[in-house]
Amino acid sequence: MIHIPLLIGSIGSTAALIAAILAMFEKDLLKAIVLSGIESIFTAFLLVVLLAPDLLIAYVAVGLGINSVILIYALLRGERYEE
Amino acid sequence: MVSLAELNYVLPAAISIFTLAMVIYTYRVMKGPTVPDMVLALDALTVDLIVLFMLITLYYGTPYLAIGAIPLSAWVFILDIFVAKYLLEAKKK
Amino acid sequence: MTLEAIMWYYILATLMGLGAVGLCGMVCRPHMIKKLLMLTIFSDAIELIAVLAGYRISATQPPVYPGGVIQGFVFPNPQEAANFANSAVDPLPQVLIVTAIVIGLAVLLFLATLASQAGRKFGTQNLNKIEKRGE
Amino acid sequence: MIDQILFWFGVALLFMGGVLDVIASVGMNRFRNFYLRLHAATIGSIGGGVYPLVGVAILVLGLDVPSTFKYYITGSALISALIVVLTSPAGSHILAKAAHKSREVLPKPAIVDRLKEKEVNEE
Repeated sequence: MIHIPLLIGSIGSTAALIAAILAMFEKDLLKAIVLSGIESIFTAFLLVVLLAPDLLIAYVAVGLGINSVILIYALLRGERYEE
Repeated sequence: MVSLAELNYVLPAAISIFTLAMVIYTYRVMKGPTVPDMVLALDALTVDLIVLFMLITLYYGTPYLAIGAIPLSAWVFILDIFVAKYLLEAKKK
Repeated sequence: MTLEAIMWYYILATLMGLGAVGLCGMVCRPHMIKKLLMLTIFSDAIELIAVLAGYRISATQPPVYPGGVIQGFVFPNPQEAANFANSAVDPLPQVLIVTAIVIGLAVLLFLATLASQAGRKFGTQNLNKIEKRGE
Repeated sequence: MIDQILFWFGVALLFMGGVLDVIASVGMNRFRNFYLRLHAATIGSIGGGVYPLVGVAILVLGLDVPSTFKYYITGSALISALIVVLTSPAGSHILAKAAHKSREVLPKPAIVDRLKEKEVNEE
């Protein structure tokens, strides 16, 4: 019998790594912010799988919502495309 | 009463179905040609995550993991609002 | 080596790769917002490595004692306490990481304010263009 | 008897939600245009999110577990389902309106576009 949390944890960490690599080579900054959203979602998924509920509440409130909003608000003053 | 051991036949199949759907949504978010496509798929991905919270809670059999579902469901659509605001403001400049 | 051990080391390797990607992008990308984005990814990777260090395969519950307020306030006898400690994960890394998340939010807020002011003053947020502009 | 009925009804609702979710995720990859993908996103968030949550809330009521565990899971699942039902259409509509108004996505095989004509007439 395989241990299910480690199996879905390995799938989630692989998806987070691929999303981070794609976000690093992306020229459009708005797309890069949305791609880092995938990484945040799979991080929350791993926190549930690794049994950390109190950490999960703090991360959902901070990392999943406020980080993207702050970055989009700072991007409004500058340019969207990176050369 | 139905015993908790009877869930062992149900839960691995349900968890694998929802994980498969999450992986296919992730492919669309990574590929999507424009920004609204990606945000739309990201919302569906987050709603899937809420269901997976409940299933993992039933798998471990402890009630404290389910508390993350309520703030997550309240924060899902914050990214929609700010991406829409960015698109409208950037058009105006 | 059993299958669980192989999967555990695989998760550790991918998380280390995530931290390496964050560090590389923070150093060699010119745009300010890209640097801040990679900073958040790097801090996420560090938190996950610390939480993974406290995980046990045989654990079935989070480090919260299931007595307390919900079921009436009862003190455990030593046998129950030992059973609970054998079936829960290690609580020390989680306690350390909670402060790191909040401090990361404060640092990100300060740096985003600086980037916003730089964009308003120079008209661009690309560091290469700002350097050329000064000459 | 009533426990068996509740348990298997919840399991059926859960698996119906799973099948709808896989169908929506395949449709998200097959449709050609952003305005067509809105349809798949609606099925993915209502059919794939709300039905399984209600299914889990009903399924737990038939289990042989302590009552604190049972009502805790039921309450949080029902509240999450209610919040998703209320906020999902608002998010989709605001995103579609912004994508059309900022010319980010153009409706490609379109014969007539009344919304664009209305904006041009107002300016």
